[in-house]
Amino acid sequence: MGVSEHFPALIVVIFFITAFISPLLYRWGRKFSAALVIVTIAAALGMTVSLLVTVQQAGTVFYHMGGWPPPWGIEFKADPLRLFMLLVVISVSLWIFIFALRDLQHELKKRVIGWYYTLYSILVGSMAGIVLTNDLFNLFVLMEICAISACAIISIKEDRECLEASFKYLILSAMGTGCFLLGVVMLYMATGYLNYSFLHLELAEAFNYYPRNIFTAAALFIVAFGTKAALFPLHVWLPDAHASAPSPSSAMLSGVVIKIYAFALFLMFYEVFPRTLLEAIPLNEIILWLAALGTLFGSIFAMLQSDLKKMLAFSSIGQIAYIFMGIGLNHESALVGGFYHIMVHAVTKAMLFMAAGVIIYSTGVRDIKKLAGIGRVLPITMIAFTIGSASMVGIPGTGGLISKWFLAISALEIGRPVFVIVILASSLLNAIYYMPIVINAFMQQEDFKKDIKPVPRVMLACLVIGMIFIVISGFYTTPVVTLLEQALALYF
Amino acid sequence: METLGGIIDNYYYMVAVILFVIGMYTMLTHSNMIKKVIAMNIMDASVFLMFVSVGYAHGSQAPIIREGAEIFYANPLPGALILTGIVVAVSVTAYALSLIVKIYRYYDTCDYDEICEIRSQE
Amino acid sequence: MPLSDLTRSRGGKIPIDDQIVRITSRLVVPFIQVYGIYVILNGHLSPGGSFSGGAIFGASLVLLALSFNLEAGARQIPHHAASLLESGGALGYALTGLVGVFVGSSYLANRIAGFPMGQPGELFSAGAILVITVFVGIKVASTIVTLFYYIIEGEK
Amino acid sequence: MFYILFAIFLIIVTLFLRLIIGVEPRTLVTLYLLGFIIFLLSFTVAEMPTFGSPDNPAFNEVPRRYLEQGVAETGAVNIVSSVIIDYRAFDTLGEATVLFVAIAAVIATLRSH
Repeated sequence: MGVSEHFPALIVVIFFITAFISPLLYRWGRKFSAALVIVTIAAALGMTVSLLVTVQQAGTVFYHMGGWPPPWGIEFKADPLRLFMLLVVISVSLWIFIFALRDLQHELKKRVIGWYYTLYSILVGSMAGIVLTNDLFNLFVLMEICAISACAIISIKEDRECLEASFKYLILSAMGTGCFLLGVVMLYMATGYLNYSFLHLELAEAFNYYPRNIFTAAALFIVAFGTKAALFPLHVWLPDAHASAPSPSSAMLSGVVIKIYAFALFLMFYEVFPRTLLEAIPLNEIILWLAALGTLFGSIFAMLQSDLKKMLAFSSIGQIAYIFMGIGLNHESALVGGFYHIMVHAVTKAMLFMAAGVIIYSTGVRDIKKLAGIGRVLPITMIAFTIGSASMVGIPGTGGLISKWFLAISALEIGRPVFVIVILASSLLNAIYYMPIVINAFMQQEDFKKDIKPVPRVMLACLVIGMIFIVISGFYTTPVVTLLEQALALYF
Repeated sequence: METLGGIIDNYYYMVAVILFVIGMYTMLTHSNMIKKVIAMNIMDASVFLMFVSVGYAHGSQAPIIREGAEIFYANPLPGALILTGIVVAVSVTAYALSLIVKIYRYYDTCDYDEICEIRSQE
Repeated sequence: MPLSDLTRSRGGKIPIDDQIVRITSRLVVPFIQVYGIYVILNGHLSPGGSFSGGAIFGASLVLLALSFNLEAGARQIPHHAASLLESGGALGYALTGLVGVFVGSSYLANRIAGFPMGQPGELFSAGAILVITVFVGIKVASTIVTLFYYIIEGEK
Repeated sequence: MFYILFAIFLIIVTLFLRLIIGVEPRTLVTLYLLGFIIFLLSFTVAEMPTFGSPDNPAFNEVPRRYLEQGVAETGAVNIVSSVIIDYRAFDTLGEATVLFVAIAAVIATLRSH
């Protein structure tokens, strides 16, 4: 086997090592550190793919840090579902990073761009760690790394709104991690373990002795991950943070970071808490109804916005709720829908933020009303925006339809048609605020100002990649769905 | 009565819970940013108190092994984890304070409500 | 009165200019530093360790900077040296872990990776633990000093 | 009966706080919410494993192995050290990374503005 058996640890550690080295390289220029980050992400991508191949052949891989077996040491777990998630995280972050290379030069001061690369690398590394780890306390540490670096890539922009948004985000996510740690204490107290697998076995028995501890822990986990993933009533930090950040940061935060926490909540429910708990109290129902409210209210708030990026940020609240709906429905094909949505929405929302970034780069316009007629000036950008909106709405031929389809089908199978109506209503609401932008952009004959900066080719290429992916994910769904079905079969 | 007895037995945990809620209250009601950061630290400290007290048993000693003596040692794991937790809390505090320093530069105030007022006037 | 007003009114200097403070801190600082190093190196033998020791060592440098003025303090650790220590400490930790990968055991392995264990209870024992403690101690000390200087400089 | 008495008590307290002390309605709502949280958490506390008892679930084979074989397996006499830097070393790597990212965030924020 050689090095390949160390891949689960190396995927996380190489990002940290890159981050530690990169400040030393600034003296010789930023190009080196940018290249280093790209090489690192690409290497991690390669490792993930190779690990996925191994796991599909030989089953789930466990990695013991320092050679200590689980209840004593920290364990990393690589099963197909986590590797799918890792693949999405790493490939989307590679794509966004290439976009960022060009876009950041006009959004940030020259002397902090190097630090942006460092923070970016740590952010990706910590997310990979959150996906792979199998230990609650390790999850806490990685969540804090992720929170600080996510706040820092917002506040790095020279704009006072960014500072406030970042502060709000930091305080709320610190409250979230506080609640999470309190939940961890309660579970540790009742069982004496921190490892997911051991907790799962032990909690089933401890549930008879200390049920209230476990209920409280579950409630605290919902609050903690709900805050971090912007589940509906806990979303207050998201619009400011995602709207004011530099465009690549917005793409990263809205596209990937919030989903990581939704995935962590999924792991808590399906890997940590025993089934008896979910049967005893309807935690799934709570998440489900919050998600249903979230899809509707996120879209309604988005309609009221006049700022393009703010609208996209509110739309994220509606879209993340679909993933929570997948978790809440507690059914295999609903989860397939949820995970498919993680992938599709990661690409779509990142692409929409990139398109917004291109529009701001080229014209400086952020107001939705002033976008009329822009399709004639920036055709590729607006085509990308159109395809992205179509996927958000769920028009056939885009990936957005597939996830909604799976969710709706499973809602019918369980016999809860209310949620089909919710999904349809929210799609309609999405259409109400996305489509006018697209129509105005192409149909209006507004005379646009001539001071338009030419858009760099790299940025356009990134948009084209996103478009191609969204269309492919709408037609050629079999491999991913098969992978997800196989992966989720291990959880049921 | 049984509940009350349980609370009295677990008074360390109860103190931690009360501290946690005090931190939460301060964080939700006060608009001063520095007070919010302090509240965050109080919350973290309460969780650390709870975690550390899980590791204690009556009559136990610090887990530094002395050869040949028959000593009942405390559980080393919570203490070790909390060392990590404290450093994490310190880092978050440092970053939050640096943000406050810069926000103060722009608005000449650390009060969130005043900042909102200033922004709405512009 | 906020710190920024103080620094502004005195031409960017923290207005501690007291003979007693200076001489006392000059006397005390070496002892604090030796104590910090002692705590770091005895992390595997007694209470304390890299974080406490690093914090003590960093605090001594902060004391020095506060009792003299910031410019003199800043000369003690220039920025690029601080960032070198920063990265070096953390990098040392991560690379010590990689030793385990190269010898084929596991990431961050200690005994099974073949680090010399020594006699328990002696200073040079416990293999990778001592190495990592020293690296993290350097990291923590430089972090405290760097945080202090950057937040103070941010005031200007 | 108990519930009616409790409701009357709550109403009296509310009127007292609102009319005589003059607490704002928003603060009042927060206070009740937090009172409710304390109420729930104290029920949880009452049921937790007893503080300080040596047969808590937390004293299982995990700390036992640390205490009994820690010296032989890691060479460190201070078991807390051997836990943070050997058994659970990846947490401490994460911790060093947190420190590093805090520095990077502070530098990036302060330099960019």
